[in-house]
Amino acid sequence: MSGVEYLSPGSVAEAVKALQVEGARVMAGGTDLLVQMRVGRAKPRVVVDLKRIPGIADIREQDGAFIIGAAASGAAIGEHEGLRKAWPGVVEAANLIGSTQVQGRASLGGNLCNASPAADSVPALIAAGAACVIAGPKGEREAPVEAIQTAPGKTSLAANEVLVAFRLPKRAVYSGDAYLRLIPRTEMDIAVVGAGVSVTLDASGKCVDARVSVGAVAPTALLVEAAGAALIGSSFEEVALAKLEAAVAAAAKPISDKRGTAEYRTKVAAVLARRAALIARDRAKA
Amino acid sequence: MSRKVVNATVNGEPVEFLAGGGQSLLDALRDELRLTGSKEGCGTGDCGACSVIVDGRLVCACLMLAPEAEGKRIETIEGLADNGHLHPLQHQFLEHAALQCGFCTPGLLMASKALLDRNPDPTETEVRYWLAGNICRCTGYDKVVRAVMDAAADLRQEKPR
Amino acid sequence: MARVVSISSRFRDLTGGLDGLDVDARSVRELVRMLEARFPGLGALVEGEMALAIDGEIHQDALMEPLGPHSEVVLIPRISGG
Amino acid sequence: MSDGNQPPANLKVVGTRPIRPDGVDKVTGRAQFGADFHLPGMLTGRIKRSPHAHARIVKIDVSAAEKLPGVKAIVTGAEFDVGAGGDIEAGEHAAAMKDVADNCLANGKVFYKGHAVAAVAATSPEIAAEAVDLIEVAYEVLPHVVDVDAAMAPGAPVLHEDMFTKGVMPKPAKASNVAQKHVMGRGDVAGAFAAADVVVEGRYTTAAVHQGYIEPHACVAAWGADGQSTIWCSSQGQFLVRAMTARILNLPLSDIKVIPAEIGGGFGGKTTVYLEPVALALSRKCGRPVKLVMSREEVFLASGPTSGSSMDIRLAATKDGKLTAAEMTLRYQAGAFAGSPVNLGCMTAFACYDVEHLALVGYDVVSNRPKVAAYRAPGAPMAAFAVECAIDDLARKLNIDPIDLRIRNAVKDGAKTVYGATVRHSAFVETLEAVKAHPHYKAKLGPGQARGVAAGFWFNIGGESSAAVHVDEDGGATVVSSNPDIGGSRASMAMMAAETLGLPIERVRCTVADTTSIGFSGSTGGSRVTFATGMAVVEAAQKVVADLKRRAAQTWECDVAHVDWKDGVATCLDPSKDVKPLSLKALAGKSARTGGPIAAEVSLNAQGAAAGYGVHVCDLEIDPETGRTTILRYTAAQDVGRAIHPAYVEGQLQGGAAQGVGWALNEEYVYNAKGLLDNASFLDYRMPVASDLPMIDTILVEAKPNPRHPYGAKGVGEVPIVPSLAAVANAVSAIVGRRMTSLPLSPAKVLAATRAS
Repeated sequence: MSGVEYLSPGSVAEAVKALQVEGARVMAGGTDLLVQMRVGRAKPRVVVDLKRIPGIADIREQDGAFIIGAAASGAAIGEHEGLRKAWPGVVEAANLIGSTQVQGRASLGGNLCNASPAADSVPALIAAGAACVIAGPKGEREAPVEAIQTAPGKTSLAANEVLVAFRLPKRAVYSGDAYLRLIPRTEMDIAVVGAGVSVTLDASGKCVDARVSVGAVAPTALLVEAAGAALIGSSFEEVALAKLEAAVAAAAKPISDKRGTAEYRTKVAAVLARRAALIARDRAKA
Repeated sequence: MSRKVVNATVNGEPVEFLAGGGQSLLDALRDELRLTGSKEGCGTGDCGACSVIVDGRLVCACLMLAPEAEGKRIETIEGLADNGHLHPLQHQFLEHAALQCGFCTPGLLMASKALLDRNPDPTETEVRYWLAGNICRCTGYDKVVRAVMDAAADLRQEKPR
Repeated sequence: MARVVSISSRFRDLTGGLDGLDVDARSVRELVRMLEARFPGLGALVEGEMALAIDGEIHQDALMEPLGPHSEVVLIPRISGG
Repeated sequence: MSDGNQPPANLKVVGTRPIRPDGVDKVTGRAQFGADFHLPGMLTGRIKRSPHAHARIVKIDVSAAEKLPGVKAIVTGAEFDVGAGGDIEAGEHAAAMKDVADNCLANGKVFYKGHAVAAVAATSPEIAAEAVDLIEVAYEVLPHVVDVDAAMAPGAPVLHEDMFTKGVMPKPAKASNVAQKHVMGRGDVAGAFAAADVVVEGRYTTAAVHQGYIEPHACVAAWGADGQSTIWCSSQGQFLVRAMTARILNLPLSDIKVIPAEIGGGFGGKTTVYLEPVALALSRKCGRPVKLVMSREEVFLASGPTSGSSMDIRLAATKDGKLTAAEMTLRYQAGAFAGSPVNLGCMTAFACYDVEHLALVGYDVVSNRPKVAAYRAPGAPMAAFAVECAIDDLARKLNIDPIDLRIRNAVKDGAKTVYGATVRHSAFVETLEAVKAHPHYKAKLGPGQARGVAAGFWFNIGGESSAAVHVDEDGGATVVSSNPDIGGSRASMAMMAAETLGLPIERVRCTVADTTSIGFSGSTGGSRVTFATGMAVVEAAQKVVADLKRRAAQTWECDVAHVDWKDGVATCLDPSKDVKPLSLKALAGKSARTGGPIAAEVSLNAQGAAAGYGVHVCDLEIDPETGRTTILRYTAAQDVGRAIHPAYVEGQLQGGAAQGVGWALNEEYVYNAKGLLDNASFLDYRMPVASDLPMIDTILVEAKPNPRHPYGAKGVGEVPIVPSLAAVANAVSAIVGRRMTSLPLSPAKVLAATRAS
């Protein structure tokens, strides 16, 4: 890693400027970037560390909505009581990324922009309907989370754009979310499959809104609209859950690799989506 | 190669060292500051042998760039004992024979310290999940978990809440 | 007469397919000499690379051991371990 | 001590749990491991490795790398000059030195991804990395084979054109990947099967797994202008490193001094060399110290692992559960070069059981994988997996409790093993009975849970060891051990010396000496150190005691026969003498005037090691919709002779069981279609983490101390990995409802089997 230049801009504008340089890479927590540098998969000339930008790691509540700084660590997210209460699925997904040590550094911004199909927080954020706040030379723009990943390792962000924050919408009453993943061990693995579900119920417990997203079953995390539709109008009866499972299985286009076979991933994606839907429902009722 | 001067606090002492832009904190600790107690088992954040505490947060020193340490407070295994007095965790690791080869031990101790700093009375399950990022291949974790639980009890006695 | 048997296929290679044979040796040293004379290379193999179970006890380095008149000698690979 | 003698009773130190002498160093970060050394002027080494599974090296062009400023030396396999002499004992077998050398740096051909091709030494890690990139290697890529059965099939790509299967008559006309065929057995197997009431059979496979020590291989080598060199390294045997390095570079042993660093785990994987000859060759070329440290990826690609296997097994039994015959074929991967532990697999497979008719065939098979290294009871866990699963099938078929069935067939003292040893001082039956009586075995299982039981065996060995005991002038003592302390052996060495001398353990320290400071010793491996080196320590301490008694007798002017030594104090038994007892401290303080320093060194070749037997019980449950297994409860029992430091013995049982659980559930070498290892990281290799395991209960069975060791010790380190694979698999099979025959029992495999049954 000879000749890597480390920059720690003090503002978003400075960061955007630093990214004009060829071979510059944004770093938030660094838990993916440093691994890639170590094994030679990434060879940046300049590392632009966002963490010294004021507010970039903050979590704040704004009229019921939450703004999560792109570089907020998993540990900080897990410690934020308001966020935990409003978006338990997003928080549990963020907290599943890596070990305690990795939690001390890993961020939602990094997890999304690393663009791994198996990123834990992404299905949960998509299910939650989260939006990204993106800064570039021409100012800020917003985009839904599902619009960011385009392929493994690729995003729709321009080279000189910086993901600054996530915006989680204000929670309706009777709503809840959940994220589940399957790994062979209890910790430390990359998700073989992940599923995030967010639901809103009416006072009678009937589902009025639902978003279902699955990870590690396609080149990017998928928003499975048919799976959400299967729940809407139901009270989570077996028929609706079977429909949800079928929709997820139909949407899944996994590969077989060292972490799991395509067949296994498809089956388990459906199982996890159903389980997550039920947890989300229970949370919505609580 | 562009090396920058970094000023930080390591185990309570101010230090100044030169860091390359792509150099990890672990390499800086080991090669520049000669604090070789933090170990490299993988270099990719998967084993925890390089666990250190930075501004109160447990991190893998291999997953942090050395220049990021500017202005930070870093705790390493070399600072765990207080003026030659073993920390209750160190004491209990020895009492329980919670180490065999001892290579993962510095990381396990720092991770355990970070746990007990924020949770003085963890359950066995909490200890196991907190330490999941610290691989030990020798012990099967049994004695490690017992040592951490007993050290927690020692610390609770020392400092009644 | 000591009975020499082997579980090593190297023995079989050198003896032309035999699994065992009787040797009138009073010591392992004598045994090694006699094996070498009968099957060139076998004595060296036994001395250099094999452990011996003599009447049920394993000797990793048996060269100095005595043999009884009816000793059973089993040639086995040297055992080490992890 | 002869057979039948019981070890001394009323021990004061042996059997207690003192803090290890090196403990504080290891909890404060002060202990120096292989990568922790730093010398002035030291260079960083780095290795260029093959990207291919199998290829001929057409050309290595180092000219661009040489020109890079900061590059001080580049070496290739041409640098090696394997000296004459026989093979060197290492790990599970004699290491063919030519193969070890070719594995350290390829010679003409690369046999696996990660095979070392060249090495550089440079003034910084960055320059070394750049230089490695600048070395250009032209390859002619060859067809590859990684699966053991495929490697044996006709038409498989042949790795070594000069490999003609040994142990086959007549000698094969064609080269193949089968290095050796082992055949062993006894009795009339066909007849016994024909007469059997019940027969069970199966085909089993296990994946290649890595030892998984957390410390990557590391060394520093410094060549002296006079040809005398020093190597600091982490290994299981400083003498082994010296022998192999000397042979590969054709140097006299006395010109190489190997200083053992602390070792961060080995499990057999550090009983060979990968880096030391390369580092020394680099240092020789540029005259500066060179440090070589593997990355974790390199550890997975190019060191270890142990063999993957495929096995066929048949058991015959009477209807009341007496095993009458067994036949088994074992095919073990050797990796790129001959030398899998398949012979040990054959020898251990039925070592727990008294089976009259046996036929075992083992094949040692090369393929395009890293050369295997010893791993904890090399060869035994895979064989035991097949055997113990088959016995479980038999228990089910006959509706006999699995422990009762094993007790019915257990070897007892006097039984003859298939490899010629007679069973002695064994407590296998007692171990089985201890498990049966343990609350775990009696505990009720919850719905959806199952319990697996399995047994295992390891020979344990003795061998060459040296140790010294020095009495300090103030009455303390130092033990000088010849074996790297991989899991607390300084404690057991110091304890045995303290017991023998009659000193409190705090007054005895233990150090591990370099190759110039103590007599030769075999490696730390084979569960031999507490037994063999311990024997040397005790004999040295006994010599010291004899010397102390002689000095006391001299002082009192009495016959030495009238001097009694107890608890570190000499007492005069001669009633005509009115003298006060003399303590070790008093005698030590006057040593200059009674004949000079008090010290003894003993070198021996320890015989009489007693085998060990283990029995494990595992409770688990499976998520029926995902196939994920959760271990709920685990107990490991073992025949340990006598535990010198029970806490470290328990630790061996717990650590071995944990490794076995990993082997059973998740660990494996995964290859892609190009024959390249696809999971060379801790992340994707998936060793057990703390949250994967419950507490691991232990039962130390001390019913039969080994009378051939002064304190009754048996080796304990290897046995506990052997039963664990089948203990897990038997429980998983019980839940799934069909026999699971292929490790690892990954969620996908288990789910597929659950759905099929």
